[in-house]
Amino acid sequence: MSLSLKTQGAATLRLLGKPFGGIGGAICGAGLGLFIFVALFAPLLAPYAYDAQDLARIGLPPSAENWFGTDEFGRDVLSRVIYGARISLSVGLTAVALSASAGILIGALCGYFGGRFDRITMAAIDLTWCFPEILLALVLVAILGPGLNSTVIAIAVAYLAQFTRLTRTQVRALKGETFVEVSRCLGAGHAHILLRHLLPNALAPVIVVAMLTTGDAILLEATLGFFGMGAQPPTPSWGAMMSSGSAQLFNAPWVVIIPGLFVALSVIFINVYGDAILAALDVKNRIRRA
Amino acid sequence: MTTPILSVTDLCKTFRSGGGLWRKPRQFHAVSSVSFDIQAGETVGVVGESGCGKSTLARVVLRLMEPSSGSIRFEGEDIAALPEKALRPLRRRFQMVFQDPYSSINPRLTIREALLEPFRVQGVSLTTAQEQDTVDRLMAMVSLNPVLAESHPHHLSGGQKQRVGIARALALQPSLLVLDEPTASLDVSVQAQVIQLLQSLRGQQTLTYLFISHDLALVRYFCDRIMVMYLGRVVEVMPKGATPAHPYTRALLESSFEPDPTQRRSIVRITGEIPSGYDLPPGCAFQARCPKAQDLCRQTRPELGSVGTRHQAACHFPDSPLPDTQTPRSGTAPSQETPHAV
Amino acid sequence: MADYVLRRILALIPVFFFVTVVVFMIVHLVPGDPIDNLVRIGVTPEQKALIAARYGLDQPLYLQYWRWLTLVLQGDFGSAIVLRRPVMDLIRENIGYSLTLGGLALCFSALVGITTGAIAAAWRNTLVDKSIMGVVLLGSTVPAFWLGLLLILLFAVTLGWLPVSGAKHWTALILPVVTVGLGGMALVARVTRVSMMDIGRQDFVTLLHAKGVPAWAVQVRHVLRHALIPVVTLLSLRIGLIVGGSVTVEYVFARPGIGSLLIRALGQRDYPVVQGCLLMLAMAVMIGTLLGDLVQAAMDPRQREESR
Amino acid sequence: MLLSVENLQVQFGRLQALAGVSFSVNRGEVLGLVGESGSGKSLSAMAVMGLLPLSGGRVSGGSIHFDGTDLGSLSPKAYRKIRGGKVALVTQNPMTSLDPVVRVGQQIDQAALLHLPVDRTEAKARTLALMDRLRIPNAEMVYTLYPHQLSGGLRQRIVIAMALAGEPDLLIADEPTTALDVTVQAQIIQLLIELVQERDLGLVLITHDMGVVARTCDRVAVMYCGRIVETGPVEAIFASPRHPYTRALIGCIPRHDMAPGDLVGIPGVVPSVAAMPSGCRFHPRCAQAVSRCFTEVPPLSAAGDNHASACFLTDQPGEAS
Amino acid sequence: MTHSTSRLKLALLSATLACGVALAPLSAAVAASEAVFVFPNSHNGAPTLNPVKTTLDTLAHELIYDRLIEQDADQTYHPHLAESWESSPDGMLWTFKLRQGVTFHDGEPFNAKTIAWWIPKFAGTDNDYLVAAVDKVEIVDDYTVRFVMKHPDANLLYNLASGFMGVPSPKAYEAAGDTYGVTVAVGTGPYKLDHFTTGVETLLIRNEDYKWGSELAANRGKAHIEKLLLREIVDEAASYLELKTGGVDMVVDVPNALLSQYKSVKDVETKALPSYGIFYMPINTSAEPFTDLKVRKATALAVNQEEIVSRLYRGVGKPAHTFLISSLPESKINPQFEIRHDLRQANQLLDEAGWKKGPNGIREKDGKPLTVKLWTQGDTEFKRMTEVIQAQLKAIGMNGEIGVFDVSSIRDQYKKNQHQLAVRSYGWNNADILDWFLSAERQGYPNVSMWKDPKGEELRKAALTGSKTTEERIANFKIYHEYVLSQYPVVPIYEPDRTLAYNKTRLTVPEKIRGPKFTAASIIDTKVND
Repeated sequence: MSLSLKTQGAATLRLLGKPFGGIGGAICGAGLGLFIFVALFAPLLAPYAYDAQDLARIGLPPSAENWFGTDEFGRDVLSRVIYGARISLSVGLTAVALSASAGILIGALCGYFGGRFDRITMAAIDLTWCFPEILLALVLVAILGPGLNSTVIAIAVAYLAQFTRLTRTQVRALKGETFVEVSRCLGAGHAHILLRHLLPNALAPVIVVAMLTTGDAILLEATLGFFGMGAQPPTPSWGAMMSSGSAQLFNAPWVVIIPGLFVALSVIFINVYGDAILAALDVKNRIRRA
Repeated sequence: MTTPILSVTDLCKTFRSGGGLWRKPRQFHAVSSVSFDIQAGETVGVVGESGCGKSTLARVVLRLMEPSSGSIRFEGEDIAALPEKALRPLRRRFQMVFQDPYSSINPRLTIREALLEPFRVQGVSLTTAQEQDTVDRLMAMVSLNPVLAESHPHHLSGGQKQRVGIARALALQPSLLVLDEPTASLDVSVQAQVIQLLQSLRGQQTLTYLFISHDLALVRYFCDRIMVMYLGRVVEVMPKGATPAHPYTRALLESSFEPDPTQRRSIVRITGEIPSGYDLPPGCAFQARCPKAQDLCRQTRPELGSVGTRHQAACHFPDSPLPDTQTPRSGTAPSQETPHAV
Repeated sequence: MADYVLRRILALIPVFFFVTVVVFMIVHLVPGDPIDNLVRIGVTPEQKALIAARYGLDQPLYLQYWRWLTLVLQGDFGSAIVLRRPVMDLIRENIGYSLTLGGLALCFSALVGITTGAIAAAWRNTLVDKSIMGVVLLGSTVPAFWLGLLLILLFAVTLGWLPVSGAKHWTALILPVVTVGLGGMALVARVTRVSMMDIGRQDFVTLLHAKGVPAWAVQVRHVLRHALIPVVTLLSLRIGLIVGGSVTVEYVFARPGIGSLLIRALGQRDYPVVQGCLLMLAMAVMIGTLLGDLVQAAMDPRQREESR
Repeated sequence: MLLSVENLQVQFGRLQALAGVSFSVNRGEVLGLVGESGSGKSLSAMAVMGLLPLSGGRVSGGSIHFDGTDLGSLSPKAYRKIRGGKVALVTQNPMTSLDPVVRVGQQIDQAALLHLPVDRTEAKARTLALMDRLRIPNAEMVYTLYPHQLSGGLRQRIVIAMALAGEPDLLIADEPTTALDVTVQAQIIQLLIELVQERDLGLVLITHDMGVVARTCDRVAVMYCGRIVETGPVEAIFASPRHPYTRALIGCIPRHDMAPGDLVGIPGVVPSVAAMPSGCRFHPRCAQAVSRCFTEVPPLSAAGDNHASACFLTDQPGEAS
Repeated sequence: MTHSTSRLKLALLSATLACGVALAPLSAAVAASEAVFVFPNSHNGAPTLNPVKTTLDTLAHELIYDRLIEQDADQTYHPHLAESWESSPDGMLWTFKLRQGVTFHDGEPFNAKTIAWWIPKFAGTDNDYLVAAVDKVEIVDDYTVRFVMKHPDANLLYNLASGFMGVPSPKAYEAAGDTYGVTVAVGTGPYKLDHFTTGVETLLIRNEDYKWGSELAANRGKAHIEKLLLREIVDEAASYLELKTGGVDMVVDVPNALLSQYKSVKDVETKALPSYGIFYMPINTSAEPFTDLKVRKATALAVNQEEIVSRLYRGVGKPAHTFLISSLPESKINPQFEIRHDLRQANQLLDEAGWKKGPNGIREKDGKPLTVKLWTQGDTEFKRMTEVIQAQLKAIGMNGEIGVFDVSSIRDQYKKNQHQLAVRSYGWNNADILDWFLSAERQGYPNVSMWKDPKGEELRKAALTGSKTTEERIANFKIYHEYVLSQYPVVPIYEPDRTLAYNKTRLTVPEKIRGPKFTAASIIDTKVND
């Protein structure tokens, strides 16, 4: 038995660590599932329409009628939070899906072919790292105009470098694996090697990171929403709800605290569940290497 | 004289490294003007310590790395300058078994998929039934339980994986198999199993082996002819059973311990380690570690010269290749071997 | 080493030019016009055109870029259009706030993150570890502005211990520093923990124990020292965030800073200011990465070798 | 006896990794501990060093006596004093055994400073002398280098110097040459033997290579799956190996006088700790196994002078092939 | 684990405890005769304190500089640095008697020469329109000046009373050059500039020599508050919290949405200020379907101003039925022109215009649904109101799709004529705002309505340049205002009350706030309680 059970998984992945697993992972997986369910069936679950104003019932505290109270237009906060799950989760997921797909494509090509193409492309992509995500996203939304589409694109661009780098690193590391050399030795072309050997193996960590990034994307969307960019009223996103409610923080704190809690919960679920998946992957790695 | 299956002439491989704003990149001569022929059915061993260029040689010969210069004739056809596209169909005729069985199978594929990859890559279409037959045949060939075909590589032991590697390399029935330290990462008990398998395969089908290893004892056991490399050059070529003429080969022999307690605590004379391949001094590359080195060795590099029957050494002062006192008790050199110039 | 530093700096030059182009393009892609923010509403179109000409905004973009670049190369970021002052002055006025907040937040992230990470690693897989990592997880999953608001609600409003906003008194820094630093702290703690556990599994650590080195010395002098190497990278990558990324927190706590200046200028399309701030940020990130690499090279001789 | 291990048992959680291991070594003696990976040789070393807790294991039975002291009864602090002082460890992989960010000279100094009454200058002087002795060329210069700047052979010499710096009586070398080139391996082995003679050390040499054993050891203990299956003087082991496993191990090493087909491996693989076969643990891989081997654990029984084997078939000595 | 490991753990633990800062109760106390005010939000980010060149006059301007004339909340004019004035009947000559004994903060005297130097300074600046009608300034004697006009300007007094007409010290102004207003600002006002950081704060120190307060103030001498820190806080919630927790003493201009919160704080007193602007909805008259007057009118009638005031603002502020603030005489128009909620008529008009109710309540015409862009800018106030308007438009079957832009982007969109409806506001207390927002010369922006109407142009010019006296100007603007409202290029929505909130244990604010805004006259009367 060797004392150093070394796993050769990507260093970045191992850095993320896995303090939780088992039960925590399962609970968070279930929580995440619940959120997705709520998002999918929002119209059935929401007790009221998300945009139904009742100016006579402004800023009411939580009650039997309005479990989470009402906001500054007398709208039901619970209904808005339910619909908000739809917006926030779908913006996060779409943006990350977009970002990851583009990143995987570029990263795989850069990592596989290398050379000048790689250096120039990566230099351009790394430029996005020169600016904090929030500022980058704010500037991009300003360029693209308001709306959910530009939010999605802005978030996608903000995380593009991360996915490209990760895929590239993975592909470069895998390129040195013997099975790739074997494939070349058998006479395989670039497409075969990329699609059959490199991408399937590179993808697993990228997908896990994508999942963890979805949490960040939800946070970023909330922050953009806080600055009034993102979902256009009366469309509820959790960020937008916190933004419009922030002025009410002290006489109707539920308007701010509740959507914030949901953001935090969803990000926690995503992180813990992602970690659990990571841990599972890691174990597999370990078996392979032991 | 038949055409050798592989004929390598003046093969060189140089790596560049470092370099920057002000510095010239340094050149690393991994393989320097290596020439040799392999006849069909022969088993040739290449032996040397890490960094001697033996693995690079294997890869350059199979065009997994581009040669810097020199020619590689495979069955009479020069493949050194062939474009990659034209080379691909030829690849089915020369295959390689790699050192690390642990990473030689894509962890996402089943053993079955891995074994079928050669056919897919080479565009051989198989029916489902043919696929099943092929997998069964290959598994049987390397004595693997066919049940394992549906497992993923992490369920297999190192030895089993190496068997899969061998089966995969032989799937398209190549005529030349390059074995790059196929047993180096296995336990000794498993190493013996794999060597046994390779020997039996050679008996079953006409196979030519180029066997790369750092273990002189193993090479002496397994190969018909042995090439010893030091710092990218071949320093000695000798037939099985011959006594080494080059001091380096002698040092290697002295350092490989046989399970014989009578030699207990005998003195090892070799000192130092293989130097880096950069900035080689003039003269013999081994002179710094050679107990017999003289001024001539420091000034002029010795060329490979004949020191006996089919025995060459690159040394100014070779030991006389006396008839080997340690001839094998049984077994003879393969009969198909013919004398040839290197 | 000096050679390495010089080479790294020279390598930044093309990046710098690349960045100037991108910054300039981005800024001019944003729809809008600074002149509207400069003049009163009732101004006639002719007057506006005159003013635009005065700032060279009527010229083709490449000429404007060239003019700006030549200025920048002379160490001058030009003059703000709306704010009517040299951009350098504006940045100088604000950067102190950013650096104080960011620097303290960085220290907070580093000190608390490393300590908690090390504690969690020492008690790995126990309740201590799990509760620390739980809190850490919370810290990295709440929106900063929301956390800021809640902290204000608790410490400034309910308890009245700390001021709500502003940058007058040092106590006004505590809440913003915690808000900004918590995310970084969480990251640092996780990285420290994982890399300490990773390093702990290495052969040389076994050998250190075998040498008879006391366990605490192995952990602190050797393992922690190694674990800090990725932490340095992590922290150096956050320098950009420190200079400009705490804009949400600046907003919530009504603090001045580069981020706030940038957002304000962006809103007014005050091109020279936006360009100047973005360029400063990019340079801060570049320098941060460079510093990170240098510190790493100082901590890890292997890096020095590779860079040679 | 310098070191005597009696019926040592080691557990990882509920899994028993060592099931009663006994061996001993004297001053000036080299004991070879051989076996395939997974046989428990490294664990025995870690148990002697008291480092099992690092990997989550514990000694669950038996005793370890060093120089008359029961190591199991020592306080952690006292154990630490012995570790690196009187008992030193040389590990397998010189590439990873040194702290990559500390100058190698200081890593050697550290051991002396911890265990000997010396100050920094003295420690350095001792280190330099030791480096000279270990034939490290240019010791003054090498002293200031970092591990990655050294070749594998030099690094292993540094690891040995580190072990020797505390003036140990017992050296435990865990596969000290596995990762090295053959010519370097030969030099390191040579060096270890010289040191044993020069300093009257006891050396436990852990290896899987019967060739190395034959070349260096006075006595051999062959391990398989956490048990000693055969032990005896080196000549006896090679001349008349009693246990089929020992015979198979010897048969795995190619020799100049072998004919093609003579080199045979051991079929099958070493079982995992979690799935140990009953009876003689070697029986699934043993060609000579009889029904008794499936159920009963063969005891280590004398098979000659100082020679013992744990096999029911010990009475029929086999020839090394 | 061994003992040593436990020691490590102990060490780490104690280190953490040491790191955990024990938070001591801390408070940013303010010394007795100091006060901290929060700037009105609209004053934030003013780049300069140079009154001649600034386009944004702030509370700081008003405190550093004095003007010739003061305007009161009822829009009447009162002497300040000018003790009296008279104009010739043809409006071509204006004579001002200046107050004597006034000195600048730098000790320079204030006299006729100052005015003769000052007025020409406006030429070529953004503010030159203020005195564009003045041909030249003649010095009659040391304390008398005469303005010779190019043409009569009925608005001259208003202009002279505006915040941009604070008089700077000629010496300091010339000495500082371009940096005037940034590093130095010297006037004759009750406070001197200590320092000023754009977007952050302005610190003012009392002018100890001040003894020329205007008649709007009870205290004609130096101010009661020695040091005045004016802070700029963007986040409305933060301002509120600062006041609540004692971090600041006064918030000038409380957002109406938060008024009830402010009122609920124990030590906080609120005080209504005169209104100073209008929220309105421009209708893009050049964009379908709003080229149709009926659709415009229907849209206008759909807006329920009363509901917005009573519900959204809980009765704070006034519904706006005209485009001008109610204190302006020009807003007193014939009630038939006022725009008032009338859902029935609105629906009827849309029916007439061919927009029929569709299945989901949204009207359709030629198969196209009545979906329009309803844009606004990012501030909370605008978003809130826009959401309510959206809901109100729904009642007439109009589907408004909200777009929220930042201020600069939305202007760009207006200029590109991309918009249909928008929610905007202005703050101004003069009828010439009609000219700014509806003049055909400024289509796109600021004429967001894209209004270009020949009759409107005629009336506009008559009102703006054809009036010789104040009375005449009022009459002309009334006609123009009525015509504008009859064409529905804009829908007035809301005339917000502006409110002051202060800590009554710290400050005593005069009972009646005079002047159109909360300004110097009120501040020098404000006292810090002991």
